[in-house]
Amino acid sequence: MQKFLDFEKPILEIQEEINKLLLDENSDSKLKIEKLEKTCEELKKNIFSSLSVWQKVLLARHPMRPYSLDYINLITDKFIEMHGDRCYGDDGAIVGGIAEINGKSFMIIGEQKGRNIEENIKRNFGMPHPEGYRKSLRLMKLAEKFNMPVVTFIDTPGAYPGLGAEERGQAEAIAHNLQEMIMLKVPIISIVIGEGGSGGALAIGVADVLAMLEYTIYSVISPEGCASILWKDASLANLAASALKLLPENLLELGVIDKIIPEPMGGAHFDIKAMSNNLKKFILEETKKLEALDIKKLLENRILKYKNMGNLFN
Amino acid sequence: MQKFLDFEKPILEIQEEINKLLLDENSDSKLKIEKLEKTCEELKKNIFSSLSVWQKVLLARHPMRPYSLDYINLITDKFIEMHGDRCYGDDGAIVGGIAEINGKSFMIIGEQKGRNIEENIKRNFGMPHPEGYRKSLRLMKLAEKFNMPVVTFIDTPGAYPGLGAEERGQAEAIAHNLQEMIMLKVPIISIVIGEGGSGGALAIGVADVLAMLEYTIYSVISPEGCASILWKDASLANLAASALKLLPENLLELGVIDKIIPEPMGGAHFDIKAMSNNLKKFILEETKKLEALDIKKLLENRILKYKNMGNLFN
Amino acid sequence: MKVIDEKLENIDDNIENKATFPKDMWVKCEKCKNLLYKKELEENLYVCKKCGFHFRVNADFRINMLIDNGTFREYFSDLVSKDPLNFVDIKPYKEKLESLYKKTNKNSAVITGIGKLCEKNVAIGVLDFSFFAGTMDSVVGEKIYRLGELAIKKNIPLILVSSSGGARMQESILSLMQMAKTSLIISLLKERSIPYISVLADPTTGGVTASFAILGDINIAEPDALIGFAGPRVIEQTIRQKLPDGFQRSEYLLNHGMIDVIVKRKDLKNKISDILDILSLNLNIAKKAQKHNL
Amino acid sequence: MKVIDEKLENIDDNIENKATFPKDMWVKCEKCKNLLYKKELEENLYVCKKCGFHFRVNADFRINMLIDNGTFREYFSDLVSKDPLNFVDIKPYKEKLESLYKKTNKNSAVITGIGKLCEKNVAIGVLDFSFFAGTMDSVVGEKIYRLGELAIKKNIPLILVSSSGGARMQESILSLMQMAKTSLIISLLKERSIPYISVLADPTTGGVTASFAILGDINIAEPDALIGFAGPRVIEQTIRQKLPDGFQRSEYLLNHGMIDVIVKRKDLKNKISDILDILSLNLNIAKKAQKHNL
Ligand SMILES: [Zn+2]
Ligand SMILES: [Zn+2]
Repeated sequence: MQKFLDFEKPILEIQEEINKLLLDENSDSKLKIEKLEKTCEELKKNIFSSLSVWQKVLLARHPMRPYSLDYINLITDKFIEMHGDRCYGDDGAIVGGIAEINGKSFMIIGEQKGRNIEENIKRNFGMPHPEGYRKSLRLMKLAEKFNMPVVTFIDTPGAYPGLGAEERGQAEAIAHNLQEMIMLKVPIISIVIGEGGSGGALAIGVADVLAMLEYTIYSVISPEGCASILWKDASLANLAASALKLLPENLLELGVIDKIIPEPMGGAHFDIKAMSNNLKKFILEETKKLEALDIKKLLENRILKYKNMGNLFN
Repeated sequence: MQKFLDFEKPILEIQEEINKLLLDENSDSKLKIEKLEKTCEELKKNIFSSLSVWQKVLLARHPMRPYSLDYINLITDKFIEMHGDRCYGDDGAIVGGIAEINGKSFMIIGEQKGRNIEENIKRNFGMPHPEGYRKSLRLMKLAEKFNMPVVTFIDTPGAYPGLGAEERGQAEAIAHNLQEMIMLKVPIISIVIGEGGSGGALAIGVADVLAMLEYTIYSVISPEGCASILWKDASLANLAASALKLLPENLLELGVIDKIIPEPMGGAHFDIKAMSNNLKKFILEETKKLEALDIKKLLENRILKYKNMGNLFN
Repeated sequence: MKVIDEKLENIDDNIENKATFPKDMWVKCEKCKNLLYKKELEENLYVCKKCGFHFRVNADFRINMLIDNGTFREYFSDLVSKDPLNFVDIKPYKEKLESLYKKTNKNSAVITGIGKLCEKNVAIGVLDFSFFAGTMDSVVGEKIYRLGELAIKKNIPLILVSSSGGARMQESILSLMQMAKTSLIISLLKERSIPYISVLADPTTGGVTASFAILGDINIAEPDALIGFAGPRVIEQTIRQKLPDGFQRSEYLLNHGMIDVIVKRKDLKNKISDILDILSLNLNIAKKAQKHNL
Repeated sequence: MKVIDEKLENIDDNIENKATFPKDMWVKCEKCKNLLYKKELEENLYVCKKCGFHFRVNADFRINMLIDNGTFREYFSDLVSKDPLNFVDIKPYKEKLESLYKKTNKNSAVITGIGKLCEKNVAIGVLDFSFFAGTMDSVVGEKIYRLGELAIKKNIPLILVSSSGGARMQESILSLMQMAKTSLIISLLKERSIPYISVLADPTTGGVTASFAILGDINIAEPDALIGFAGPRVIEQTIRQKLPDGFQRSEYLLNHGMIDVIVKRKDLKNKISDILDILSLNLNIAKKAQKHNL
């Protein structure tokens, strides 16, 4: 089932018309199609050049947006998913495994949402439990051993706030990951591909290179959570979204991320292949740069980067 | 409540008589006492010099035998118990903490049995769950960081064979400990103080120096378990006990342990203080020897020791 | 200066403003509801003599309680938040901060410095719940980082006492990044085998628990402290059921493997001292041996 | 030579003697009870075409299945147990061994050697459940240790396929010590970043699971294999209740975080090959770079 946002509907209407015409064998439909396609492109441009912060939040959470496994399947030549934290369980909200891309090996780890009820039960709506973070750490240590760069895809509303998660040390699992990632002796590239939800995102997001796709968000709290704390009204989430400065351009300006990866016109979900190509190119290029450094230098840079995070005092 | 074994009863009867006489102010009770004490000593000597294998098994499991915390309290000048595996839970069947003995620091870890129902629920009859082994490993890594020798007291019927234990990876927890202990960069001294029950004992028993108290056992399976497999009859445990060669002298001969620590006449439970003194002396002496080696040599020796375990082929 | 806060039901909010402590001589215990004579309560380190309830106390009080008289020297007290996001709130973030500076006479939610604990030099940082609910912003992160650097430079143990609502929303992503930054400095200490004791007091939640506070070589909790990642209200809303008794309290965390030891406030200083003594015994021996070999 | 064993209800026992496989042309599937044509079953690697049930197969079959034709070279096959404990059984341990030597034409419960897997050199060891229930004695431990040393010497990956009732009772403490010894060699491989793939087949229990078998860089399980520490019967006796369906089976272990991936027998060789390819890609690059720098 396709689900689209309100502001995307005009685009879809034209595209449906085009699709109808494509089935029509009438001779002048070709011309009509060309015209409509041009209109569509302009419409897209118009709509997407003037998106509000809130519309961008909605795009980041778009139900048709590609998820980690979508990218992994398109980017890798081989991928073998690995399971489990060797301690308690296997968390469906985080996937990970070894991969081959263009003759090089990678450890790819991503937060994973579901597309339907069944999937979302398995994936817990992309909200990891401690065992998810512990699995990801296990895989990173394996990557370290086999000299594989780590690539993480961030896409979570946040770490799951539930009884079992607290019981099994959600805070410990996150903190432990931070502590270990900062010292991991292989390059780490993290990319926000949808929602960057607070500590649950950061727990797999300590990286040498941190990037965000164009229509993604990353903040310390969800706009809804922020609004309900500040104004006791979650429906003011759009206001909170602006206050939180959660867009890629904000984070780039604040020195938190290193790069914004452009999305195809209309967003990643309009052209998953093009998006995957961008992503793959980005990963390969950045890996190459990072691997040119020796490990000592790599770690020095990483330490310096996080040491200077938020150094904006009077 | 005092609980004694059948073959100990003659000794106890004399001791009770002595105790009665001690309350008596009659002038010739002193003489009687002296006589009785002499008889008692001889009786002890007789009984304990001709113990059967099975009687020794019973002594190793003696309900009045000192447990880990008993020794820890008597041996250490300071002891701070530490809890938890930082992952799932805190296992009462394994205790551990940092300690000071004679101006030196140690990490002491021990399997812990209980003396009554309440305690035994807490201690699970000394049968650890995976979180116990994971706690012990966490403490060992801490010991490594702070350059503290590790002392472990082995006293378990075995790792707990239950649903939760399997679920949370009993096998993984044990194997992981073996793998890490073998490479731990501080001296490790392990002492069997009661029952050495299979993998559940070994999981905290990979050591530079492995010792057994005089009346303890260590084997791959309990005599009862062995008997019920071999002869479908657990009551033949005494036969199995002999077959399993589970006494300290057997293990010394096989090159598995390095030393037998003598117990006071009548067993450790007859004189806990004397036993603790032996133990303390042993720990301090062995630590001194091990610390004289540099870490590289220490590990080389340890590796060589386990590499040669059971090298008895045709 | 106010030493204790009211116990507040909702630690997700920024509730420091609501804290209006009765200034009279008697204080009602939040747990057993008994009236306590304030002076006696203070002598008892703000622990109820009737039921053992540990009142929240501010950072100055804790420093006095833990550090030998007259030996504390504060560091980095001049660091002040810049409101890097120009955060819009009901009241602008900057104004909120200004009023806090005046009210608390502090520049941030953490006091950091060096002092002696039972005659041992230590670097100590204490989060102050009375300042913006002890939340971690860029300044808190930076001060903890610098304190850790100081501990490394001077080769002395680090003690951090937490009491915090988590990361500070008003600095959004920058607050979040302080989790990585503070975890980094803890990693650097660990690499150098410098002891780090984390004391978790009521309440410690969110990004503070999920970074430096849970990463102690030894994690100590005060009795009955609320410690967790998500706040109880958020969890209740998520799972739509009431939370079990004792959930996210110190004893619960001990049973679930996250805390080494629960220590009553009156024993805290001596316990830390004992721990530091034991942890440093063999390090010192090793150092001496090393020197000897050189 | 017998390739498959009967599925045995009780893996705690030494049940190899009971395994009497029907020599006729038809085999009854233990799971779906369908009759299978033996030749077809063999072609299908002893996996039931009807229900996917994986029959137990012996070590020779597995080597043939995983190692490129004609490339396997066995090592350490001359090592024989000495019965160091003079173990007393209904039948003396020595006699038991003697009869096994004759019956299986093998000297121990493990075959170890070097061969090519999809043209890559590997060190491979396969436990044989048909020899003393694949139990680990001093010889098994020694052979695995030596195989690991060989992998280190030749810098090639190690693959161990387990199917075992655990440590062998008849060598008591010496069998137990093989857990430490085999874990040691795995540690030495890990230190050197030499890949180690563990394949857990039905059944893998006791001291074998609790040492090298669970320590793979990648743990692979065959479908529906029984994998655990304690045997199901022991657990049932301890907890006095029936075990849940699927308990200690591959899928259960995957869900509980112990297994990386479940692989059907027909895919096993290629999957291992893929894993080894990926794991070694960057190691090789790093090695080349290192050589280049020298
Ligand atoms: Zn009270
Ligand atoms: Zn079948």
